[in-house]
Amino acid sequence: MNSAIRILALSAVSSLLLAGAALADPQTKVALVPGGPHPYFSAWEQAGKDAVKDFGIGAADYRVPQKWELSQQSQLLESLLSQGYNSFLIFPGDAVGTTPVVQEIVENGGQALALAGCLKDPNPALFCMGTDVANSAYLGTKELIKAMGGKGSIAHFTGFLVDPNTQLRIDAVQKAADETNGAVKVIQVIADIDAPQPAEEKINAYLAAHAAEVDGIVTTAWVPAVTAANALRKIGDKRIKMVGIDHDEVVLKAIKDGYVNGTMLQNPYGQGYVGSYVLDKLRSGCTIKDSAPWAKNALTAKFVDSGTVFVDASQVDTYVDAMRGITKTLKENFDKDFLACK
Amino acid sequence: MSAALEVSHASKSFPGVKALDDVSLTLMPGSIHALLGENGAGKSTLIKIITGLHRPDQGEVTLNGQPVRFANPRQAVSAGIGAVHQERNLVSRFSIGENIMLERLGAHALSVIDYGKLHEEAAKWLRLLDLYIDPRRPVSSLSVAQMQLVEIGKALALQTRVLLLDEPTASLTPNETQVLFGILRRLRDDGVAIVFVSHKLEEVFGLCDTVTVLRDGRNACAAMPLKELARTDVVKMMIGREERIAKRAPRPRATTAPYLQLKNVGTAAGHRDISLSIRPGEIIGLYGLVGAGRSELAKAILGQVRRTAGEMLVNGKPVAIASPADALHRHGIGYVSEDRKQEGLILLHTVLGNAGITVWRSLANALGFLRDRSVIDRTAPVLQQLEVKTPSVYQTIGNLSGGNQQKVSVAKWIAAGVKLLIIDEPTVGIDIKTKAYLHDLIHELAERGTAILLITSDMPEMVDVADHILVMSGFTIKGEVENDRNYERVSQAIMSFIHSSAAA
Amino acid sequence: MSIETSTPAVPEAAGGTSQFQKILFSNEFGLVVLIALAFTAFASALPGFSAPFSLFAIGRQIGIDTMIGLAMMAVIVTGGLDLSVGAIGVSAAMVFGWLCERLGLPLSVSIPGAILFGALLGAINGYAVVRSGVHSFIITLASMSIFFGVMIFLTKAEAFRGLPPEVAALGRLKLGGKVSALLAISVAVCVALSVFYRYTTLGRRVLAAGANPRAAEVSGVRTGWMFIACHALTGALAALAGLMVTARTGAAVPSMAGQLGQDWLLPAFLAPVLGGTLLSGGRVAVFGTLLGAAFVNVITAGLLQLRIGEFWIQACLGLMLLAAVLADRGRHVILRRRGLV
Amino acid sequence: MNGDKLTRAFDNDWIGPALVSLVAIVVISIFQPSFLSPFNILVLLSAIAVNMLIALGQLVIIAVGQMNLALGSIGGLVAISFAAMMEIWQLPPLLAMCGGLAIGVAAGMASGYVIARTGISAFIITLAGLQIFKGINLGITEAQPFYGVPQSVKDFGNLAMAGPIPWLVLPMIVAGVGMWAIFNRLRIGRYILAIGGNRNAAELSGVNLDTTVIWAHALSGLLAAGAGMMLVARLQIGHPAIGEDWLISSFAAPVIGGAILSGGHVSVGGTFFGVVIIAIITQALVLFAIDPFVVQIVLGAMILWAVGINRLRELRVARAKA
Repeated sequence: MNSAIRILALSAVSSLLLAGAALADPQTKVALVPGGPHPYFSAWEQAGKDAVKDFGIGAADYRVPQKWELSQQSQLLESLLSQGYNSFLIFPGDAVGTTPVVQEIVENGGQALALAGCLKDPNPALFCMGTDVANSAYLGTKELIKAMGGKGSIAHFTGFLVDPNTQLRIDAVQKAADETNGAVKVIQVIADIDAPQPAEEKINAYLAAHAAEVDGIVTTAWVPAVTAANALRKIGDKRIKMVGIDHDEVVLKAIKDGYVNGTMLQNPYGQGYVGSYVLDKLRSGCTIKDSAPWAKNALTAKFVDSGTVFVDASQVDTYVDAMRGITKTLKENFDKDFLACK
Repeated sequence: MSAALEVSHASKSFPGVKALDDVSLTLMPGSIHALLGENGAGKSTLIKIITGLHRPDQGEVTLNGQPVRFANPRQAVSAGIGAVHQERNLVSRFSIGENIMLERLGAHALSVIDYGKLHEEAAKWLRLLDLYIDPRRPVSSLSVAQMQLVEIGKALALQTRVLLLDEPTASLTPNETQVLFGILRRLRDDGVAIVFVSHKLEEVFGLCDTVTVLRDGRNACAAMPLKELARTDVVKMMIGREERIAKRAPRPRATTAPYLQLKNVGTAAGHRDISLSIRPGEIIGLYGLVGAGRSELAKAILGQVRRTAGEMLVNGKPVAIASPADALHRHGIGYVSEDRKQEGLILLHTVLGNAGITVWRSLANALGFLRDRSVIDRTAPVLQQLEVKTPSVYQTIGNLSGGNQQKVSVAKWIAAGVKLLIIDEPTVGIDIKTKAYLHDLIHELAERGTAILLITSDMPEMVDVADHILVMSGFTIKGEVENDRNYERVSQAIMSFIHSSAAA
Repeated sequence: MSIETSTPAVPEAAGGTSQFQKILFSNEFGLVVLIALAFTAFASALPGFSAPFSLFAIGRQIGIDTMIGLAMMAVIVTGGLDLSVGAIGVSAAMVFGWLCERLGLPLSVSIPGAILFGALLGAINGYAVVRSGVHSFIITLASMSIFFGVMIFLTKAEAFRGLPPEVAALGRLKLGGKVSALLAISVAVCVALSVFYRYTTLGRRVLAAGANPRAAEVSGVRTGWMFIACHALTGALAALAGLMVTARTGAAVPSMAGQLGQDWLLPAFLAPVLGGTLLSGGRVAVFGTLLGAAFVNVITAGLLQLRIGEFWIQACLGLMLLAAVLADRGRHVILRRRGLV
Repeated sequence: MNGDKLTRAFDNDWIGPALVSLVAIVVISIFQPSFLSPFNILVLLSAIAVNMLIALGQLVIIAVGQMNLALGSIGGLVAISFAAMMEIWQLPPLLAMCGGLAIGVAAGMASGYVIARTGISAFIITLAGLQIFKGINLGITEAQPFYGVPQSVKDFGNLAMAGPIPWLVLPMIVAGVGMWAIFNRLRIGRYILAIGGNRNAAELSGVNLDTTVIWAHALSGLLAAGAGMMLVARLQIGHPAIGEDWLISSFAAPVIGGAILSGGHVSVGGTFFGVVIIAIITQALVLFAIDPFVVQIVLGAMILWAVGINRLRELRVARAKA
């Protein structure tokens, strides 16, 4: 019986030595990893496929953690690193909590950049590319105030408190309201509702009680935007103005039907497409220019704005062209200002 | 006509003990048959065979002449054998009617229940038992006596021809008992065969036609008509005559100060005015039948039953013992439990784990660390002295024979060096050789100065071992008997105390 | 044996064959074989599986799952259970964050502080179970939502992100180039626990109280206090697990154990039951829990890397728990047939 | 029939929770008049309707003296299957609903069968069931929701039948009356309660323990499936996370409604008002902008309070009889 155990142990050790060299794979293999399952990131999957087709990258796979939970994302990233992926586009599950696993990726010969959400400095990611959420929320609130005629009270529905962008958005909306020095007040912020069931319960409960006191709604997260659009359709009097976010067809249809004034589009497709392109370039000889014109935001000093645009009833049918336009300019900026290639 | 129920030459044994050895019982329809026997006489095993919980290893059970073999109690019930046990078999939140008719609520799972018809039918059975209560009332609102009658009603509703009652009068008032007896007599006249299990001899003589007595797993007598027997004959059969008259000389009453004294103690369990004292080196016997309150008294001494009156002194100083741990570690009082499997031992653990449980705390070093070595050094000599036969100290105790298990459950207290050891029914289900051995051991312990309180209902054991005997019945002490080892005299004296109290 | 008397001494060690046989059929050996088989299978199928980083990551997850398993094992010993293990772990981690960040206390104070806090919550569970006589399922179901709710209410669901750098460093620390420090901590705690259950009086009394509370009580063991001690130990180990997860992510995040801490329920039962801890109480398998956690994580890592298994992992773990429980029932039936239980 | 039948039908367990919910409604509407606005009543009743089925799903298992941890994951599995059948296989809603109920019953029967045959505690088996059904859910959806919910289903989930009364109230009434009938009028319900009340007595009276336990778990699966599909209608999306937060409230409502956790005594009326109380408290916390997680604390505290009261009541009954 003892001999059997010895054989088993030997085979385990031998396979260990053999496999050591697998990691140094010449081809670029990109992994696009969101914080958890969410409609916003579904555009990344297509972006990865297009990037592989257009730029001949080894692979650009969209892999989703099972739950919106930090250790699930870390465990997936560790597994992807072991599977041979060497380039990562990561939406950080937590502005600080994701740093250690990015550190490990870099230490093991991989490269990573934060996408659609930033890591708090100092962090080992190359840089952060995403919507300038603060600016987008600020512009959106400005549009809402315009639609409200410059006065009244606003309710702000936003995403998970765990999501690094949420706090930025809350501050931006407050800033836009304060600039009306009192004419417009933010009377209610409901956060942590970026999932159908909590959104449904909280938004409906709030509107059921406070619809009379609210003149405008600004939503800075995908699911609350959808739920609020449905709620306004149910109330039906179009008195309450609303600026949504992202391009869910429920929101777009509500804009067409006049229940919602407009939506702040982000550019998830562009983020995934250009992000894969940049990482592939960096692995084939290019480097990031020292003189790169980094923007700054509350979390990091190396930030690239992937663009945002307000779409109202007039442009609602042509928003896809607007997004494609932003993506093209984004890629050109990278070639021109950010990348130095031999 | 053939017997309603007959158990012929049944034998049944469990790991380590032979519970029934060639036992027979015949029950004629339209008769009340008493089943008597002391603890460990095999009575409960026979009841379990009749009600289908166990199957005999040898011998067979016949119902109205045909042999039957019940896989589970349910089959016995549907074959017409009803039973009213100590623990109530009623669903307390259901109504009386529903309990009685639980068998026939509906043809299939989704059938709608017609409560009107159900309660009418149930009322018919209640009227049969002179129980004029609304069948809609929930059983939880009934008294114990009424619940018992509902259970009998339930049995009748199932066309039961054989009805077994296990200690039915244990918690009934005298007139409730008479009401029950009146009903049983009427059922008997309707041809129902009744098995009446009780310890109260005067009830047996007042009610039953025939009697079967069991002792040590064998028939002391089988289905003898009661008319031909006097009460003392039955008692003699129950407690039997041990050929081996005690060889130990009676011991003079020790004169040292008593280790434990109880002064007119009353407890929440119902004890009234209990007074006794136990001196180091003395064996005080506490004799009584089941339900006399002896184990409850032991639990009161250990602090598991609340003491409501009187005083308890250890070494002359009044004490309030809160728990067995308190009793052991502060006062050196140990208790060998009557229920070896549930309270005596931890079957899952090793011999060492069981033998050492009482000494762990005292053997541990300052940090609470403890090596097997020090436990073995303390317990091995005791195990060896008691000749515990086990492959090793690490053997799981569940694998040992009943006798060896009991030795270990005594060994743990000896290893702890207790000053007072309460022993409750030490030799129930133990082979004769080990039984004698345990008796010698108890004497040896007393010689070495340990105070012993021996609780038993085995008369020969009491006469053979105890120095001074207190007779207990109905949670009070009825009298004291000096033990001069004269079996005839001492057993008669004890019996007279027991019966005097019952008649009063 | 010092006393030379006629009767044969009671032998101490069991005979030669049965000792080895005992090991062979023991649960732990079965797990070692399973782990070896699974590892070689995945290593050959997946090139990256046995790479140093992959082993390090798996090792670290084993360390965390083992600690969660040990926490549940400490209360399974009493025949009860503790649904609030996750809630206690998260609450202790948040207290740790509060002590470090808000009060600026050194790690040498905040770490034991968090562990003591966990033990306190556990003791509260134990006291409620013992005093009320209600089954530990209901008490810990209620305490799960109370502990988690109070924690989230006090912290406003805000994570503590400004922890001292040593915390995240510990999470990434590799001892001897390969073994994760968290795994090393768990192994050390396993050693300590097996010493506790085997070589201390408290440990033995806990086992006795768990195996047969009535018999233990009559033999002078204060079973009430033993159960409270077990629940407190569960709380302390849960707190330690919470700190390990915090070390791994470098931040004390309220959602680390999922909603109400329910994500910890599966690993908490899977490791000890696979390892051989009897659900009915009275028997622990400390290293069995470690091996159980190892087996679970080798399978999980393998399936995760196999791409096809990604989303089917949870179903697979559920089936494993069911299989482990059926095996536990089988073991129980054998024990009863031999009259042991 | 005479008065007795009346009192037995309306056992007194529901009076307490009914009064508490009445007082709560009055107090809240004083501070927040819009609490009684039609739209708010619609939202409140929708929440109560769904949670009632969840509570009944747990109630039928408490009645048999067990517990069902897999209630939520069965509900979730049925929810995504229901949406998938409509989106992928283009099944008409009614057919998909029957499919969903069948899946729920099958899942319930599976765990009931394993519990009954192996005799292992329901806690562990349903904990394993929780993981398995959730795993299958994730395996099918890969954590992506199904969006293809037809408009008719969406309308059923959100529109009002009459005034502030949502359509969702219909399945609640059917389930409530159905379970009341089962517990008080059908043999299977009485057998379930008999096993919970006195397992030994039930066995001796010819109650087939295994089939009855399987029946109880099948009913629990059916109710969980109903609740899952109602949520798909209300949220207008087949979301894999449906059911994840059912555990606590599925115990709190029955216990507040006077159910005895050791089994044998349940009250459908009491459970209904338990659900009402929880829904009112959840909404009140949002209205007064109190941290939503306070609900968890309140639910936990209410479970302990209700269990404590039931325990005192049991001790008093026991002491009265001793």
